[in-house]
Amino acid sequence: MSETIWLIPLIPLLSSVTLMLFGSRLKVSQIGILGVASVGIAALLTLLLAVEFMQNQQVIQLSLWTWMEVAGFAPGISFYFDGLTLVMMSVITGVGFLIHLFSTEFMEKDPSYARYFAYLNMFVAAMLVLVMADNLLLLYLGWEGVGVCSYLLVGFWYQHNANGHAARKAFIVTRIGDTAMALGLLLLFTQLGTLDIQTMVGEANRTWQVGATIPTIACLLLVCGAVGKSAQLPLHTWLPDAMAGPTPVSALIHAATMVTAGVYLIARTHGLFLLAPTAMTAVAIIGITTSLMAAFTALMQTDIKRILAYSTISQIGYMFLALGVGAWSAGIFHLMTHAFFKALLFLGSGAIIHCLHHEHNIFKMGGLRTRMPVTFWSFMIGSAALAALPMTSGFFSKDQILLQAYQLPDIGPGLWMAGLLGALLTAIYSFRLVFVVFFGKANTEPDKDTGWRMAVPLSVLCLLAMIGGWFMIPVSEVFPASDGSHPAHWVEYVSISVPIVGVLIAYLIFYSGRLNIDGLVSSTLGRRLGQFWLSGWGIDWFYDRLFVKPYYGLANVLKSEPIDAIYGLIVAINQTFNHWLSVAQSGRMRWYLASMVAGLILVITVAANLSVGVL
Amino acid sequence: MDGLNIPLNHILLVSSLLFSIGMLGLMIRRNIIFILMSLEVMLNAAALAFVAAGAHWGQPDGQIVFMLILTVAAAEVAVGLGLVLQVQKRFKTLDMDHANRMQG
Amino acid sequence: MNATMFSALAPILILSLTAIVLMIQASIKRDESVAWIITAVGFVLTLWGAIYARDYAQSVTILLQVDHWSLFFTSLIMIASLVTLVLSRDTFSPEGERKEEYYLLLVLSVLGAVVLIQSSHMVSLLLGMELMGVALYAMIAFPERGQLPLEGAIKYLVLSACASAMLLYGFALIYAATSELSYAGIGAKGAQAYGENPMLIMAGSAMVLAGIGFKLSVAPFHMWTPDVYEGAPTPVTGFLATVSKGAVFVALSRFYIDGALYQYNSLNTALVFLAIASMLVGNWLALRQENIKRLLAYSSIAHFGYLLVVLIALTYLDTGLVSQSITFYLAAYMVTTLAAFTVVSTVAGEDTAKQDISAFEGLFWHRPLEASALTVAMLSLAGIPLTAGFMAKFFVITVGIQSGLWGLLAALVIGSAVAIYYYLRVIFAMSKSTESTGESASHLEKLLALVLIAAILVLGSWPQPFIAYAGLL
Amino acid sequence: MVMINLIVILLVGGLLAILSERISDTMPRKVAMAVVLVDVLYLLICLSGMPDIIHLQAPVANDPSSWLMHFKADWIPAFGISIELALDGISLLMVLLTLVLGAIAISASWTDIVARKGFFEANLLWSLAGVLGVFMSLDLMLFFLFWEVMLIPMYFMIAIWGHENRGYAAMKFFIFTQASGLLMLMSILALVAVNHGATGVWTFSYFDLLNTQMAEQTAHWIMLGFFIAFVVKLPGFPFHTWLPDAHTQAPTAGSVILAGILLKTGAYGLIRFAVPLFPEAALNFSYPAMWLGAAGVVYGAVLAFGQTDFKRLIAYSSVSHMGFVLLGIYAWNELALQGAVMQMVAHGFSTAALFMIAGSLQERLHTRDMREMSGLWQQMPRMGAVAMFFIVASLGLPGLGNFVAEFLVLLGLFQVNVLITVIAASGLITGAAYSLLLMQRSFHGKVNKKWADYGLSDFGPREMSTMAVMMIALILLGVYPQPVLDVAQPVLQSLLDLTTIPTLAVAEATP
Repeated sequence: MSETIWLIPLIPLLSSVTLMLFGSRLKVSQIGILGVASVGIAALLTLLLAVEFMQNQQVIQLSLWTWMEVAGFAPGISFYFDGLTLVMMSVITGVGFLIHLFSTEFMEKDPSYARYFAYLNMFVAAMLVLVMADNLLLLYLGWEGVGVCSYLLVGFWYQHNANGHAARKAFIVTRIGDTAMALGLLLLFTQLGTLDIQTMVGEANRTWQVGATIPTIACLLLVCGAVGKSAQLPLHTWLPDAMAGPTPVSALIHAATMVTAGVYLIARTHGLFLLAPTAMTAVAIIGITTSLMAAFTALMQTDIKRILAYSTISQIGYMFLALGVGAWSAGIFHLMTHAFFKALLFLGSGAIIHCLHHEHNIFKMGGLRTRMPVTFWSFMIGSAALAALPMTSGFFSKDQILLQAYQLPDIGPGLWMAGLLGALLTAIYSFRLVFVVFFGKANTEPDKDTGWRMAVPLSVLCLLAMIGGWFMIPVSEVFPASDGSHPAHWVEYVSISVPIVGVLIAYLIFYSGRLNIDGLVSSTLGRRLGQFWLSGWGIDWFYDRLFVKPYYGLANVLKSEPIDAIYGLIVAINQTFNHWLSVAQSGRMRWYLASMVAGLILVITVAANLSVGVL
Repeated sequence: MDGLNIPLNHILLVSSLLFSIGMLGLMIRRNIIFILMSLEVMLNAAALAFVAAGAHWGQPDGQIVFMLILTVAAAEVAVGLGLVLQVQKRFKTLDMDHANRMQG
Repeated sequence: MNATMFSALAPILILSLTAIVLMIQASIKRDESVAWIITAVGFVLTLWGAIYARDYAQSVTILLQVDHWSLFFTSLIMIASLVTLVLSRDTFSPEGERKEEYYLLLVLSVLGAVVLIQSSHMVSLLLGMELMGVALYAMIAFPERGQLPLEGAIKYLVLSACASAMLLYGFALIYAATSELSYAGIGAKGAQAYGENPMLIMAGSAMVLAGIGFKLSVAPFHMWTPDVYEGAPTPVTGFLATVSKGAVFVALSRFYIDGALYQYNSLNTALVFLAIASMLVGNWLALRQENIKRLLAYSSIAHFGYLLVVLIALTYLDTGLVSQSITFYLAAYMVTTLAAFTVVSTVAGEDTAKQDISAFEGLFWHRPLEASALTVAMLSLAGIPLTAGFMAKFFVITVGIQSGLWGLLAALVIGSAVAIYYYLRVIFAMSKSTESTGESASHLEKLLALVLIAAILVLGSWPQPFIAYAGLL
Repeated sequence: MVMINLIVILLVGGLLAILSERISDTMPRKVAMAVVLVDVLYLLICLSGMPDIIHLQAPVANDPSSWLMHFKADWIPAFGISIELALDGISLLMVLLTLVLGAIAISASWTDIVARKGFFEANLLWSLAGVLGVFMSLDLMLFFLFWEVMLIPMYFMIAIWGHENRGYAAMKFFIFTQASGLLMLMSILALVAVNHGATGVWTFSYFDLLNTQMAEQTAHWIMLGFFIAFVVKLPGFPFHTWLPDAHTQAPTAGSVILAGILLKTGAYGLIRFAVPLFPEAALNFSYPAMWLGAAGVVYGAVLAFGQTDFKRLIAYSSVSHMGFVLLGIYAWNELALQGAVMQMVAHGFSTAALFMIAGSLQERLHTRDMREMSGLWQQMPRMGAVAMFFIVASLGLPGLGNFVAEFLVLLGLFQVNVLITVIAASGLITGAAYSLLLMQRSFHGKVNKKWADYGLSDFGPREMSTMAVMMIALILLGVYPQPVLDVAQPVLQSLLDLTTIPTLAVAEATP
């Protein structure tokens, strides 16, 4: 099994290529089967791998060939497989499989069905390469690969310029982070002479002591990459727009897998980060700020998918917080559970949108509880997990994060409280969503309920979202064990109770209406604040003024090629000379004579310049 | 025998004066006939210089070149006058400033 | 004056004989084609004579210096004259009658050129130049109708007479300073005379430069060039551009070398001015010229500017490389110019409208041979590799670098860069697509064009034999 | 002799192409294609016949006997000019690239050229011959000759078969390259003169002129002459302005050759001549050069972003990409140099393909204005997909050749100067911006009614197969570039040995 590990990314890739080349000739059913089966097989293989790994906690290193070898720079096309990889792979293939299955129904009517699955399969392949890579350059390959697939899928419905714009934004904003990350790679190689993660970390620990400058810089550069991919401040702006893509795509790429790549990167290179406490603190602070910012924004959104997008940003913020405080396994754990319940929520919303003929505004929905029971329950469970209500998967992971954050010296409690606030808000907006969409009176009639290919994935994910918290992720070998000390009990109680309070508030406001906030909202401050939050804290607007418009301006200014003007000048000069001289050619003989005489005089004066002696 | 011997420089001065006069004539006169005459003057200035120089060095070469110059001048003028007739025929004028069909 | 001298003088004698025969023939029976044949035979014989005379190379009296160098140029000139002859054949067909004189004039002019080339003495220089010039006036003015030829002729006459006057006066001054009329003598006594009375000799040689510079149409004595080129019948223009200018330049370089004029710094400076002026002025004037004959006139100004660089380099180098460069450059320039004028005269003829560059549009597709000939000629003038013009420029630059004349080289680079533009304009015009005009040249002219292309390309791509040969001269 | 034959085959082939037009209208392109393929085959056969081709033994840069092939015959002994051709790893790569792209260009001209097919194919073949000469000749005069002569057929291709503004473009192209060529001629002759002064012999042979001793100032000026000539061709900022016009106006095949091959001659010249001939001078000059490179990267990207003309945008992207080459060369360490070579190859393919797409678009729509075209994917999905592939290639997607090249360049550059690296790396972002904009404006976006009933035909088998060649090439270069690197490695190593390693010199220079 360990030798055939390379099959796992290869199979989806092959199917993707096949779909690209022959997609136009295949029947819809064939396309669906090919697309789903490829990922299914990958999932099965992963399962086998997992079983094997559970028996012998054995790390697999498999090198296919040397990618390139130049002056000691020799990254390989080679894979590294350990518990962390396993977790990621299971999420990617497992959730990926469910989402593919879901898509077969969701996208059925789409004319370019084949293209969709081609892209989706390729994404899975790239994502697998990303998590399986044993060196940063190969990881970067996967990293960029998923970026391109995300671009393609966000802009899948290319006829609408808005989608194209969203796709480009997604790619370019992340590219900014990627470039910083690339620089980080350059720095790391120049300093350590390798990009192979394990040896690199070992080398780093030999050469650098904790808190040195270079590792800090390197880690910060890597963080830039992570921030870009995982849509954290300040590079988060692309994710909400990325919702322009088909909903399953949002579920797979922009909730479950790709956006968590940043988390994976940091976790994978935690050996370096341990050398750079500053960088870790930065990660924690970025995480918590992002999660609060996003949570507030989510409160005000009316587009169901945007709400989920912001909540994703916010949840990844929690993961960053975890990484920042050194709660590695907790972070990864939350990554997994989040993959479950967020995928669930997205698919649910996808089902709603599908059945409500592409209605996105939650206030145009309502009362769907009875009409779409499957969706309703999945949403209930998903929201519960998201809000981290006790016994749901989200509860376990988020609880761990908060507790470990609390234990951090000095800033710990601060982070903890901020985290609690975030949790509260999470509970509020997620149940706001539930109450508004599924209770109250119906505004739009669904034309149908979900078919089995939608229902099954939803149900499975429901299950995972419920019990996911009981899983034991096999990363103990990967990360340094955190000291088992537990904070005071009241801390736990508070952490547990906060979400419940949030749900209650949501209930009072959005269901029973017992608690009336219209006054609050309509007050000038309230409106201002509301607007501010709705616009995502005006960050988009700010960037537009600060970067986008100036760049367009610059391009327009330079469009006329100022450099060419210089050469134009040279030409002009020559033409003037030509003009004057041509005028001199008047055709008048006496004028010619005059010039001759002038020439004669000149020559004589120069020649008879007696100061110069014989040589 | 000491006839009047004028220093070479003086004669050269005179000849250069002649030369310049001829050149000036070339530049200011518009009538082709006068232009040809000014040419004669210039050539003769040169001839004079040659004679003087020859005398100064006591060589016959000066005079020989002088005769050559006379013939040359004659040839030039002969052709020149031939052309003048044509000019008169085709341009209906001897004013050289009107002969500027070609320019630029 | 022994027999071998006569053998040495073979070219001159044969030419004179040809002239006499022509006159007799004309007096017996006027027949244009017979005259043409006689001239042709005469030229061919002269060509043979030039080769024959190589074995008797010597200085004939003090006046003429018959050596391999001059004989080589003699033969070069004869070739050019033959080309002119071929082109002249049907150029004057409208004139029809009284064409024999033209051939007579041609022969006389060539005779003058040969004398000029072989001259080693002011007198022979004067005679040669005047003989050539006077005959040329008549040739330029030969067409009986139209004002342009006449205008060109009269301008050329007056201006060049003025130039000769300058030349003569310059000689007079030099004579006055050195008591010498032969180049060698001047060379021998020059330095000492300079010591006694620098003013005289400098002014003298300056005037000589001016006089000769006019014939070479070096700026600022260049203004006559375009008008005369345009006005003269195209074959005559070709003759003027190649034979006349070539002969004069040879004479100049002989005078410069034997007369050891290069030893005078200030004179050199003057020459530098002239050279730079010619390179820039010539190219700038040609930049937007529409009439191809005028364009060629301007380009010739620039080319003699380049050539002057070689003369200037004399101050720093030994004559070997310099004379070699002169030989190569003149040969290349003559061949190229002849090719250009061949095409111009076959395509455009005497019709001023047809001499417009726009009239050459589409030539590639209607008359490929002529078009390629003109293209090659233009590329050669522009100095693109594989053409004779490039090797010529190669020589000039090498010489220039060897003697560190950076200023001149800079001017050369600028000039050549500008030049590319107008040479390309011609090529571009020809490559446009237009409907055919259905004319075509005579076989003789086609053959001529072919030969000339071959010559340019061979000189450019396989110059070794010629360089070696030129080295021996 | 082999090398001579390679060139002669092409030259003769050109004549055949012209003559074959007499037979039938479609004959020339077939003949041309056949000729190029024969050339490739001939080369491969000769190579396979050679013992050490598998592991090219490291050539000592200044010892011709150690090269793969070496041919020398007198040409103009009077000046020590000889017909000296030699082949080493880099030349080999470039020659192969030239021939392959030549075939691709012919395929591009298949339906694009309607008038005077014979003469067109002839010009194409002749320019290929010239380029081969440039890549193989080791006698400076011969090199200069090919350098200049290869432009003439190119000039005709633009001037005769170009688009609306061809006259201007052709003229600009020719004057820029010729004027800079004159500077190079000056430098060559100056170098030879210096050598002649020192040793008393006339020689233009690269091997004799290597490590000619000369004063620092002299070396500097002579080097500048070479540098400018090569950078104009590269094209490097600020000498690039001829390129957008030439590329835009040239017929598709012409653009392919220009972008794919001709630009590479400049880079090749820098690697082969400009630096090795004057190590100190060149390396003291490395900073200005690298800044020019970085400027080119950024400037090209920004201008590409501003364009509305499809081909013009690609042209500017070339400026940006070749900036990386300049950076790679003047960083002058193995990583960067390998990157530069890699970029030469990869960029050759990606840009050629994009120009072909542009060409086929113009052939179908009769416009290059991207404001006119939108949503073309609808009608031409295959072309769209292909375009997408090459666009992601040109924005440097890992797994494709361009990424390997750019990453190696950056990696090498980073060890020399961090700041310049950062600036150059920003090219990755701006590159993404304009590339995706290109895709958006042409193939994505709202379907333009104008083309709805225009009967646009998608890529046919010929076009697809041509594209497939380039795609496969790029993928191979992307995932397994080792063969290329191995071929180039010994040469670069020997060049590095020949010169002092700048990283040290620079390390001192950098505060």
